[in-house]
Amino acid sequence: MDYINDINQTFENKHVRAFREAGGKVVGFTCVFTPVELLDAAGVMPYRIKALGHPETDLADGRLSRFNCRFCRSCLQLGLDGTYDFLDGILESNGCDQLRGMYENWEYASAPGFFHYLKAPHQLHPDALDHYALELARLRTALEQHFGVTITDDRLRDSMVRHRRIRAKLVALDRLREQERPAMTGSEALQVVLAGGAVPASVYEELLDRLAADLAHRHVDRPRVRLLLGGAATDEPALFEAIEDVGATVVADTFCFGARSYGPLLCETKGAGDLLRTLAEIYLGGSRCPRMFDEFDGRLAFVTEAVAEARADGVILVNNKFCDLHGFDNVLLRMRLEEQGVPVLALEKEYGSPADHGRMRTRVQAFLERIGGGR
Amino acid sequence: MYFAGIDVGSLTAEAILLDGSRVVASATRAARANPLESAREVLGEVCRARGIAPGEVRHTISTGYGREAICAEGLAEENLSEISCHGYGAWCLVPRVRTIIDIGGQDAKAIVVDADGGLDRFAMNDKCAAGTGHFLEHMGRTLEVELGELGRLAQSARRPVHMTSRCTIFVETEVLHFLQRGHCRADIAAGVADALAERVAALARRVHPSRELAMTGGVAKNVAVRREVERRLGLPLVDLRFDPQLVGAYGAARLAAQRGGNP
Amino acid sequence: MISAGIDVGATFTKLVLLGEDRLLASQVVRTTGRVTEELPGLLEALCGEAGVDRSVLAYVGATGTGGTQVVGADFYEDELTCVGAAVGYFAPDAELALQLGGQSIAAVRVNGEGEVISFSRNDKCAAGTGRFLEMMSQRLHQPLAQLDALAAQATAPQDVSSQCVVFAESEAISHINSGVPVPDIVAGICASIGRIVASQGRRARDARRFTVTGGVACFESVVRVVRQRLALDFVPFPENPQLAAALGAALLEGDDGGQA
Amino acid sequence: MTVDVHAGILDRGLKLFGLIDKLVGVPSDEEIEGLFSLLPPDSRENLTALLAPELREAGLVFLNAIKQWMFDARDARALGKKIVLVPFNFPPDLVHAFDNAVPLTTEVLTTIAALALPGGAGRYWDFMQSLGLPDHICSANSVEIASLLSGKDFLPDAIISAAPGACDANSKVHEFLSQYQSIPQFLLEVPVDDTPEGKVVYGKYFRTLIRQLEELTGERLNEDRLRGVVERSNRCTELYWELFEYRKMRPCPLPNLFNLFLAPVRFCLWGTEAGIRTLEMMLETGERRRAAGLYTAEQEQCRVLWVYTSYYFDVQQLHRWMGKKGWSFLADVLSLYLPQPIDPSTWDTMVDGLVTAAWEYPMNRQMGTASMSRAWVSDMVWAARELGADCAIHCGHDACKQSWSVVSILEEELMKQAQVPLLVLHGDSWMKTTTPITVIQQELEEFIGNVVLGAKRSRRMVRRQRPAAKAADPVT
Repeated sequence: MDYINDINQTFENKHVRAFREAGGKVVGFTCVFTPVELLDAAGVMPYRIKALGHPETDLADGRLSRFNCRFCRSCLQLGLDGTYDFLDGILESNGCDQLRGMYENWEYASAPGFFHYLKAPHQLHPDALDHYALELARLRTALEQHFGVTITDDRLRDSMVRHRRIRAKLVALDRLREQERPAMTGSEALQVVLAGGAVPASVYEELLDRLAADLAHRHVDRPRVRLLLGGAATDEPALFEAIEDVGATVVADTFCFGARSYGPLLCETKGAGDLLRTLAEIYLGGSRCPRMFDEFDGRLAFVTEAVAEARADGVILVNNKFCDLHGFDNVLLRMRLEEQGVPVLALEKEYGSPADHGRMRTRVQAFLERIGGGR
Repeated sequence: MYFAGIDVGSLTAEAILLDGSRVVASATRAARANPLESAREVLGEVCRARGIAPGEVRHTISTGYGREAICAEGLAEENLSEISCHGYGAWCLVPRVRTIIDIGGQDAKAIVVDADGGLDRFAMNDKCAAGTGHFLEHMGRTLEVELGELGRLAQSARRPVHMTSRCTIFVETEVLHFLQRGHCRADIAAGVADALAERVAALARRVHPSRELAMTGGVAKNVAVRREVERRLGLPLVDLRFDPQLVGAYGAARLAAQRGGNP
Repeated sequence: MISAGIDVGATFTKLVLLGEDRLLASQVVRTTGRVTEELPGLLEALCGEAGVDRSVLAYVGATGTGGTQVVGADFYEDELTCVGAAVGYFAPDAELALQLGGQSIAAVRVNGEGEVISFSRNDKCAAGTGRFLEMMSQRLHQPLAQLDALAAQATAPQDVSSQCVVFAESEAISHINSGVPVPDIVAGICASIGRIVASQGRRARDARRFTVTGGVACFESVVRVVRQRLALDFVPFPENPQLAAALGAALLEGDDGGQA
Repeated sequence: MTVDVHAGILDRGLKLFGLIDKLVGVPSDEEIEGLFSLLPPDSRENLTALLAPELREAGLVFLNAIKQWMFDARDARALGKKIVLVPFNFPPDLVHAFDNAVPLTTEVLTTIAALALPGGAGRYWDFMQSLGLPDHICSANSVEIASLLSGKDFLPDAIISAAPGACDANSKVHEFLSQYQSIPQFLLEVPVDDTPEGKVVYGKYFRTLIRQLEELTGERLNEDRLRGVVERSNRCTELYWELFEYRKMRPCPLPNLFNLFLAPVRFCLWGTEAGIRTLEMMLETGERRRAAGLYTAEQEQCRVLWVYTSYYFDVQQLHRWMGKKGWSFLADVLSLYLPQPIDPSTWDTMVDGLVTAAWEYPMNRQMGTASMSRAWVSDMVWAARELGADCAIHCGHDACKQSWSVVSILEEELMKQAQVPLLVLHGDSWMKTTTPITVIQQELEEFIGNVVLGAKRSRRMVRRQRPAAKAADPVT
C-alpha cells in the first residue's frame, strides 16, 4: 500500500514531477463528469484537484464566504497559496454553484495559463446530451489550440479503451473489499482513488495491477460492522480513519472520490460512432452526482445495489456543511433506505475540521451501538 | 456485586455506584480540564461513600466526552456513547419512556429507544450551541443568576420578553440590552428559557417524539425550560424521579451491570 | 479642553478622559446589565483620579453597542465613526483599522482625517472575536489576562481547525484529553483568531498600512499572526487599543449638529 | 409526530386576504387600523404598511390582484384545471396562455407567509428541519415547499423547475417535492452557455416544456390565446419602463415599497389585466407624487441599490423605515428586471419572445451565465449608473451560495467601475430570526452614516495638537 499512500503525501508527487520534467503539461479538474480521455489524448495529464481536508482557509476566506462549503474554500486556499502552481492550466466545471464560485475567484485572483470552462447539463434529455457533446468539442478545440496538438480520433479511442480498462480494474478491487475479510480498509480504498487522480493513466494502470497482486491474499480483520459511506465530496482519509477507528470497516462507498468515479462510467452507450457523443453519454448517463436534477432513482439504485453487493450492515451519509446537493439527496436517500430496512446515519460535518471528527465519533459510536456493533 | 458508571461531560462529571441494580452511591462535580482527574475524583468519591476499594467494582463503563480517555486509562472496562447511556438510563428508570431529550454542556440530543431500552434513532445538534447547557450557563452569567435559580426566577415572570434571535451571541447581547432598558430579571429569564426550548423542540422534532417523553441532563432541572418544551412539543414530560444530571452515569452503570455479568 | 468618552461594548465598558494632547485617565469595567446606573459614579471617580472636576468636561461622547443607553452623554456616535476618529488622531498613517471587539471584527478603511471610507464586518459569528478568547479562557480555566503569557510559552502550537466557538471548545477539550499542554492550545487558538482577522483585513484590498484596535488587539499572540498573514505595514496604536472607540468618542465635536 | 402545520400557506393566505373585501373605496387610516386590529402585531404592521398613505391606492390594487391570483388557483381545481407550481425565475405568461392551467409561484407564497401570516414563516421552516434537511437550505422556496410537503396545503399537478444551472438549492427543493409527493417535474435548464448555441438549446428545452404542459392540460398552446397574453405582457413591459424613468428621478417619487410590488407583478401577474392595473396605479402614484414634489422624508439623503435580494419579513421596519430616513430603495435584483417587447406575429415569434424573457429573468441573467461574477457585475454597474445609486447593499441571504461566492468580486468591481461602496450584511431574506431587523437597521445606519453621509455631516474630530508620535512600543 505504501507506494499508493506515498503518492498522496504531497500534491505535486514524484510522478507529476517526472511527467512535467519530461516536458508534459498538467491540467487540474474536479468533477467526475470531466472526460479525462480528451486530456490524455491531447498528451495533457489530468490532475484531480483535491484538498485532503486542508484545514486552513484564510486566503480563500478573503474571497469566498463562511457560507460556502469548506471543500471549495480549502481548494481555493491551495490555489491561492501556490500549492497548485505546478498546474499548467485549469478546467472549470459546473459541478455545483460553489465550485463555480471557487473557480471564478481562482481565475480572478490569479489567472493560470490555460483556463477553460466545461459546462455539463443537469439532465439526460437528448438535447442535453447533444449540448454536452458540443461542449466536449469546444474543449477539444481549446486543448488543441492552447497546447498546439491534434487530438486524433485514434488517440481518443485508445485512451477511451485504456480508461475503461482502468475502471474495470477498480471495480475488481471493490470485489476484494467486499469479502468476508476485506482485502483493505475504506481509508486505503480512498487512497487508491486519490492516487488515480494524481498520476498519469499509464502509471496508474501499472499501480493497479501491482496492487491487485498484493491484495490477492491480504486480509484485514473481520469487521465488527460493515459500513457503506456515501455523500458529499470526501477526500479526507482522516475521516475514514476516524469512523473505522470506532469499530467498523467501510466495505463500500458511493463518493465521487470513490465508486462514483468508475463503476457507473462502465455503462453501455449508443454513441453510434461519434466519439464525443459517446463520451457525453458515458459521463452524463454514468453520473451518480445529485447535480443531476431528474435522476434520483438511479442514485438510489446505485446505493442499494452497493449495499447488497458489499452486505453492508448500515449506511452513513456524510454531508459537508453548506452543500445543498447532498443536503437534500441524503435526506431522500435516508428515507428510502430506511423504508427498505437499511439503517442510516446522516452525518453533517464541517469539512477539514479534525475537531469535528471528535464530535462525530459520538454519533458514529452510537450508530454502531444501535446496529449492534458496539454492544 | 458492584458496578459503576462514569459520565464525564464538558461541564460536569458524575459517577454512580450500583450494588446489583440498586444505586448505593452517586457523585457530581464540576468537570476539570482533564477528564481523567474528574473521573478519578467521582469514582473515588462513590467508592469511599460505600467504603469499598475501586478494585471491588466488577465492571465499569465510561461515557461522555472523556469516555475514551478514561477507558484507555483503565478506569473503566469499556466506553459507550452518552446517547446510548442516557437512553438506556431513562428507560431503566421509567420503562415506558420512549423519547429522551438530553441536553448536555455543548451537545443536545434527541433519543428514541425501543421497548427494551435499545437505541432506535437519534438526532444531535450539529451546528449551534443555542440549544445546550452552554447557552443557559452563559445567560445565567449575563443575568448574574445562579444556574439553579434561573428556572424558578423565570416562573415568576409577568411579561416575558421575546428574544428575536436564535444565536447564543445575539441573545446574550439582547439580554444585556433588556437589562439596560430596565426589564426585570424574571421576564428576561423566561425569555431565555423560551429561546432555549425553541431550539430543543426543533431538535426533538427530528426524531418524531412520542408521548412518553423525558428530559435528562442538567438543563432538565430548569422548570421553565421544561414547561416551554412541553408547550412547544404539545407533549407532557414524564417525571423520572431521579437527578436528571445523573441519568447518563446511571445508564452507564446499568449497562455495566448488564454486560459485566450481573446474575 | 478636557472631554470624556464612554464606550459601552458587548463585553467591556471603557471610559476615558482626554486632555488637550494626551489621555488623562481611563477605566475598563465589565459590561453588566447595571452598567448604565454605574456610569455616572465611574465617571466621577475617573475625574477624581485625574484631579479635574466633572463640571469642566467640555462634553461626554458615548459609543458602543450599549452606548445609546448612557444617561448624561452629550451625544452618541457609532463605534466605527469613533474608531476612525481615534485612528485618524493617534495613528494617522494607518489606512486600515482592524477593530477587534467582544463580538465583532470590523475592517475599517480610514483617511488621515479620521473619516471612514468603507468597512466590512464579520458575519454574525463569534469566531475570531473577543468572545472566542473569553469562552476559551473559561473552558481552559485560565484567566483572560494570562492567555498571552501562556501562548508565549508554547513549543508546538496545536492548530484549532474549527471556526465555530462551540466546536473549537470541544476541540480544545479533546486536545487536553490527548495531553496537549495548555500553552500549545492557547497559541493555536490565538493563531486561528489571527487567521480569521487576517481574512477580514484582506477584504479591504487597497490599504497599505494597518493598525489594530479593540480588546483583542491587546493580545500580542493574535496580533503577531495577523501581521504575519497580512502583507501590509503595521502601525502600532500608541494608546491602549482597547480604548480606541472611547478615545474617538472623546475626540469628536460635542455639539450634536447634523447627526446622520 | 412532526411539526404541527395547522394549515397551508395558500388557505391561510386566502382567509387573510379575504379581509380586504371589507374595504370600500379608498379606506381611511382608522378603517385600515380597524380591519387589521385583530391580527397579531407582525402581520398587522406589515399589512398596514402595504396600505400606507403614500401608496394606498396602488397597495389596494396590488393586494386585490394577489388575492385574486390566489382565489383563481383555489377555484381552478373545482373547474378541473391544473395547478402548476412555478419558481420566481420563470415567465408565468406561458402558463396563463393555457386555458386549463394556473400558475402558483413558490417564492411569492413564501413571501406572503413571511410578511403577512401570523407567526411568519417559522413554523414551515421548522417542518423542513424536522425532516432532517440542513439549516442552510433556501427559505425563499423551502418555506412554501414545506407547506406542500405537510399535506395541509393544495398539491400542484406539476412542478416547473426552472433553476437548474442557475441555482442548486432551488432545483433540489423542487426535485425533493417531486419525489416526496410523486408530482411530475418539468425541467427548464439554464445552460450556463452565453453563445448562440446555448440560447438555441434553451429554446429546445422551452419547447419540450410546452409539450409537457400540453400533455398535462390536454390542450394545445393556442396561438390566439397566447397572443392575448403576449399583448398584455407587452403592455406590462411598456408600463414597467415608464415606471423605470421615475426610479431615476431625484428625489425618487416612488415609495420604497413599490419594489415589493414589482417582483410579484413579474412573477405572478405578468400578462394579466391585474398586472396591468397594478402597474398603471403605481405609475399614477409616481406621477402624482412627482408633480406634487412629494417624498417620504424632508429630503432624499441616500440612494440605495440592493445588489441581490433584500429582506421581506418586516417592510414597516425596512422599506418604510428607510423611506422616513430619506433613503431611497431604488431596486433589488427581484424588482430590477429588463423585460423586452415580444413580437406577436406568429406562434414561433411569441414562443421565442418568451424564451428570451425566461433567459433574462432575475437570477438566470446573473447566476445562470458562463460567469456569475461577470454577468452580475455588469448588471449592477449598469443599474448603479442608471439609477444614480450612492451605495449598494448585499443582504447576504445566507442560503445563497452563488452570490456569497462571488460577492467579493462584485464589491471590488463596483468600486472600481462605478465608485459605489458595497455593504455586505448577513441575514435571511425571509426568516426574521436569523438576523433581527433591529440589528439590520443598526448596520444600515452605521454604513450609510459613515461611508455615504460621513462626508456631508458636521460632526468632526476636534482639532487638537496631535501627540508627539510615541515610540512603537509593543502593544500591551
